[in-house]
Amino acid sequence: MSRLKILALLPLAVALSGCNYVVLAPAGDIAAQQRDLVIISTVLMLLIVLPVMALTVVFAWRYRQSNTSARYEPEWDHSTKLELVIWSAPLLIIICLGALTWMGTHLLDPYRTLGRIKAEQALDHSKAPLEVDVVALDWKWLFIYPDYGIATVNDLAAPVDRPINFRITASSVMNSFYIPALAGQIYAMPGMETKLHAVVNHPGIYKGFSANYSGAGFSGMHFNFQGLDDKGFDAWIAQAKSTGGSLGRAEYLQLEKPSQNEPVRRWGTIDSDLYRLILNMCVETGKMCQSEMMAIDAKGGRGHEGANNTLPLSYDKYARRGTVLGPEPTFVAGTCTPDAPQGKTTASITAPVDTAPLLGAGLKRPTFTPLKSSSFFLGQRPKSDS
Amino acid sequence: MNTDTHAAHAGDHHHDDGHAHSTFSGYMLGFVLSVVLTAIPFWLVMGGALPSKQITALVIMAFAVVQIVVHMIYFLHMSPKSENGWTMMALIFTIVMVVIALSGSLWVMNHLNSNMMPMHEMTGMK
Amino acid sequence: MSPDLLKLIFGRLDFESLPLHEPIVVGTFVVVALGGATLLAGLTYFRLWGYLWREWFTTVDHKRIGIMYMILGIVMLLRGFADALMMRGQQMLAFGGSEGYLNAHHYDQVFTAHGVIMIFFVAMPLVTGLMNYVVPLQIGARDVSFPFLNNFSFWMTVGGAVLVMASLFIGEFARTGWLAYPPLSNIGYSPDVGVDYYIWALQVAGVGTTLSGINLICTIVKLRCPGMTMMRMPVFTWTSLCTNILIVASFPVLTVVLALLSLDRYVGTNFFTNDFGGSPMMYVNLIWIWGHPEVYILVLPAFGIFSEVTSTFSGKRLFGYTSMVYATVVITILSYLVWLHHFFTMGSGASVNSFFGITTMIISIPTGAKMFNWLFTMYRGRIRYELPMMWTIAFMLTFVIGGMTGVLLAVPPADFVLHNSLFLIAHFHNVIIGGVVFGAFAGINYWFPKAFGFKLDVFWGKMSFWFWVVGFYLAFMPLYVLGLMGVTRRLRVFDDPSLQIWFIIAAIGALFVFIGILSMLMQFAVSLLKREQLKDVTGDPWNARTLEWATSSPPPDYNFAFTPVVHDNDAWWDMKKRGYQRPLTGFKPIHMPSSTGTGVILAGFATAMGFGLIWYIWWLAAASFIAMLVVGIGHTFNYHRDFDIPAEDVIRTEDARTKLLAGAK
Amino acid sequence: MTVAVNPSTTGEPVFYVADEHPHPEGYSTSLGFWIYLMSDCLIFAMLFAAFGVLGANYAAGPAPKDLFDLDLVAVNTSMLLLSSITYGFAMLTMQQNKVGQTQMWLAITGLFGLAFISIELTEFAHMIHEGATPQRSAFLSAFFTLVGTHGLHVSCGLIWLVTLMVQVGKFGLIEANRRRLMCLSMFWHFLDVVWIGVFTFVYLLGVLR
Repeated sequence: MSRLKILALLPLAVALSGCNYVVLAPAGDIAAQQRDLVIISTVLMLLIVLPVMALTVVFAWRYRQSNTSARYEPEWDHSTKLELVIWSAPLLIIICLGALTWMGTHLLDPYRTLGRIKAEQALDHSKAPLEVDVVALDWKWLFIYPDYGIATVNDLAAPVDRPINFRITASSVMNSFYIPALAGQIYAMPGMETKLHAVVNHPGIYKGFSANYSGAGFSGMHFNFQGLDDKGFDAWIAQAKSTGGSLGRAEYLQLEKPSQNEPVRRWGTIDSDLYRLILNMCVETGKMCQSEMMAIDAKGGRGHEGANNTLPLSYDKYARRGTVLGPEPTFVAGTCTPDAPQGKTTASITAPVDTAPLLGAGLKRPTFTPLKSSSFFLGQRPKSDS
Repeated sequence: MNTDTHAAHAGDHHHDDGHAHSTFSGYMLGFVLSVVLTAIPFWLVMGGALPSKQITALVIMAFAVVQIVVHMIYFLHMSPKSENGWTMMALIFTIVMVVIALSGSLWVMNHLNSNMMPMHEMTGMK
Repeated sequence: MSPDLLKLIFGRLDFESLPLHEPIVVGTFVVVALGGATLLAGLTYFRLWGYLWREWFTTVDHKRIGIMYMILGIVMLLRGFADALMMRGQQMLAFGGSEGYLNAHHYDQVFTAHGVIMIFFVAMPLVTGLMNYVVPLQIGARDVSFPFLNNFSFWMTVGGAVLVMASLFIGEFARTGWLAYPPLSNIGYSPDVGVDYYIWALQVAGVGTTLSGINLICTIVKLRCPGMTMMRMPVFTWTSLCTNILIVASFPVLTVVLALLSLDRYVGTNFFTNDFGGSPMMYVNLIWIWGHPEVYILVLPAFGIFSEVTSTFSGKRLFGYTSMVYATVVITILSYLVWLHHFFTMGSGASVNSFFGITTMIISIPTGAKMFNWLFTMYRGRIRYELPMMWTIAFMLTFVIGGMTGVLLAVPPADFVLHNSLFLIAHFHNVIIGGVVFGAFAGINYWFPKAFGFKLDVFWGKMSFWFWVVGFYLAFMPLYVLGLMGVTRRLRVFDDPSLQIWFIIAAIGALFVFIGILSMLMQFAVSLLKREQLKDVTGDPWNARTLEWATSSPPPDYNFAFTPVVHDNDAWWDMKKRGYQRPLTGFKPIHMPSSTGTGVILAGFATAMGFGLIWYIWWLAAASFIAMLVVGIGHTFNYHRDFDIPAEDVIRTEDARTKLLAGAK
Repeated sequence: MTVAVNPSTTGEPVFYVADEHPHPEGYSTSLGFWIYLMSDCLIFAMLFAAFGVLGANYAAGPAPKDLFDLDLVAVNTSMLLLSSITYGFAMLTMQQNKVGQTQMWLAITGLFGLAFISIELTEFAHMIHEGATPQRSAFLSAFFTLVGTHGLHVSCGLIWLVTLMVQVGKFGLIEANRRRLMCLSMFWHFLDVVWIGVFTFVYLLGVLR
């Protein structure tokens, strides 16, 4: 048994001595504080876990049947003192851990703005934080730098020791935005915005990825996060600026179609309203934005006439389609947006839907598939390439 | 958990379906109470008898709770004694679970929504 | 035939739904088909069908149903473990530009199926099977409260398993992860049959689970023998009671959440799609209200088994019975208060997160108390290292690690860096294997002689034990390490070559476990062959303490010729100590429930209905539904569901036992 | 039960029941059925939770105050309440062993139940006709599912009621049938309790919002 334990602890020992254990040796202050909590909690728990394991082994050995010299008391089944210890020892540890948790959770809440740059460096209020808008697409990450007017795919950079404010959303399914070296993860969900405040303290190139399974291309959904000095960051921005290209609504709708293992892409100019539209799920012209919908709902809906302000969804991203027993899919028509006076452009949104069975939402069948599938569905729609 | 109520009866095979006490007057009393307890909330909402919506909401919820208790006693014949208290215990346990799940869900979802839903930036609309 | 007619008859099922283009699946199918054909042919050749139908499929005997649950669990373990091996293989190979041997389409189904099968069709049947077998015996009852319902519940579980297995060869399984979060599981992103298989398999099995939960609660509450007060119930019965309370309190939630998902998928409602005001987060919230109690549904009976085993093999009363019971009750209630810890990272904010984090930690207090109680049961005992006790020691050492990492994950800031990582995977395998699976194996080794009248072979049992335990550590300790390296779960290919060594170690661990499983099958086979040597005629091979050991092994249909009367927690120990004499005369006819095929038929129709709904074969779904209604109502017109075992039969059985016992002395 | 549990009365401890009466048939039924109702209660609780969370998300569509006709709901509520008291009368006559009268009260209960279902279906049809379909918004999805599930339960109750009327007609008020009538009574009154929640939280509070 004891050999078994050594075997169990061996990888742990190796782990603690290694160097690419990014969770235990992060480059950002938030992640470092989270690491500290991991270690303190572990040590706290080891206070009780180690004695338990040791006692298990000792008792198992000492009171084995062949050891007739050990005391045998078959009727001994109660001891108030022992029971007190049994319940209070874990209780004490949990009280400590609970207090730690309460403080840690509030201090390290991803929504909370940073209080410091690192342990020995206070926040410099004169320096504005870096704003980055993050969109999880199928299956790549779009980063928009609103202050610099650039956007990238699968490439993220930030200057060292400058707070970063992430605003995070997704286009289709749930993902989780995670750069282990920088800070803990937070979900990226369509129509919703999560926030993350973090700072990177050491220059370097770190891995970032989605930590929540999101479909077929999930494995390739990673990017490099670069911690750069101020000069390096300016150069990085300039490089993106010089790439040219513009990311507007039309380009975005092309971009959000599913694709795997995307290389880095950059745009020198962006539609400054794009992130808001993505978040509100109304990049497609004529669709009502979520914020507008919620404002209307907060005022008590739109009454009877509201029941019919939907339009058939001839456009959809790439896969959303009608259910077998329900009506054709629709969307809520926007009342009026600057570039889509009601009723005009909405009728003209027609991007055909591929009705072939979708493998990982929009991907072709794997290579050794000789058969081209036809539709399984009832109510088959005309087939065409999207 | 009360473990001893049953203890005394563990060996007792007395058949108790808990429904021996239904009487005409019991049912009628329950019915009349229910009618009253139903009519008042409807009247409050349809007639707008109370000045504020919040007060009305609280009052009709209170009526609902009272009426549920009335139904439990007069129609479902709940009593602490039926099945040696096991039905009552099951009921209390269920209520605890329902309260946890319902209020927990509302609390959690409320926090999630207020943290994450896009702002009502277009409040001038409609 | 016109396409429309074909569609009417077959729904969306067509030739291309058969995965003929997936060589691995075809290979599997051939093996399964050959094996199945051999089995069927064998059954036919030896004319076993009638016997199986009469004595097993239609039985309402809780003991036989319990055994069938165990068989289901072990068969499905093979399937679920095959998935595990495939995953380990893929993750070991897919490095440095290699795609491995599974494409995303296949791999994503494999890990989803692995999770679903292991939880619903391995762990649940094993746990339910043990409870079904043991609880009525432990409380001195003749059967469960609703014997017909018991049979029906079992076959519904089988129906769910059949649907999952069907998805392997007809169509495909979900590619969403085992909890099928929308929007990914919604019709837009999973338009295929996979998620429908998932939904209907779980719904069909879920009905069975809920009903068996109600059944066992009633059994424990109403059918305890005289003298057995609540505080004299064996701990396993206590944990079973709490487990079944949790089942009844949580499975309806799963039913609802899956029903809402299927409404979204079938009729286009908007519960979990944001376009029309729905919220996918609501799904996550609801499914974890079920999901967390589910963990305790699995582990509480295991705790019960360890309690029985520790006190039996230490030759000692269980230390701190009362605190053990209260710990169980506290866990039952607390397990309903912690569900949010599965989605701290969804962003509900610090106050919500810290509340749920702290409630989660509080659960570790009663769990810790239990651990100490087992420890002090061993203290000043005389521990016999038979197989069940070995599993128990392995559990105690393994489970504390899992518990510790669990509490760590309950600290929200720590969870932010470890959530969804391989650390999490390692953690829950650590508690599920180290707790539930080891518990089930301890239980199987412990109660096998009760069920079959002979012990299990020790050599192969030890082989199985060591390969399982060593394999477990080899397979999952690397995952802890990888988690600390920031490697996330469900990845199919990897870039960083330095990680590969850890995956290779994990794969070797999985192979060890595989040998452990094979050894266990070998153990069953060898024990069957050596059953004469391993025979136990006393009915009490372990010198045990609770009532199930008071009757013969295997117990007669009626369990006890006379209902026992209990005076002590360890009833059978007390009886032995005070010179209990087995009654030899005065036998009377015994009233028992009679077998019925209705449960099999109803569950068959339910499965057919599920299949029809999955493939949009509406006539099949409707016909099966109506058939179910008709058979169900028809069944209520049968008022004669019991019979009396004649006194002569009882006398014959008991006399046979008297002779055996005399021979043993 | 002729067993002394306490060993002191006879001196020797008694370890088994020598003269045993089996549990009467259906000994656990009412408890079992009650526990089933509790699990059903959780189903409704979750549907209420879904309604509570999603009930104000109209997706810029109609809101409760546009759709609900409280007069109709009041009538509907009275149908269910009346069916409750008539079922109570059925139980009272059953206790007096009057087969004919029991059947009559059961039939009246069934008619009230049928009226309830019909009114509810009319309401649904009306709403769908107006464009307020379950697909229109999360609020409507939650509404139709919650109220529909209740309606489905009432429909099941009706099928069961008819079955029981046939069985009572055929076999009389035997012990098994009494037990079944009692279970249905619990089911029926339980649905009434759920309806209290529905009309309060969905209809009244909805209109109030």
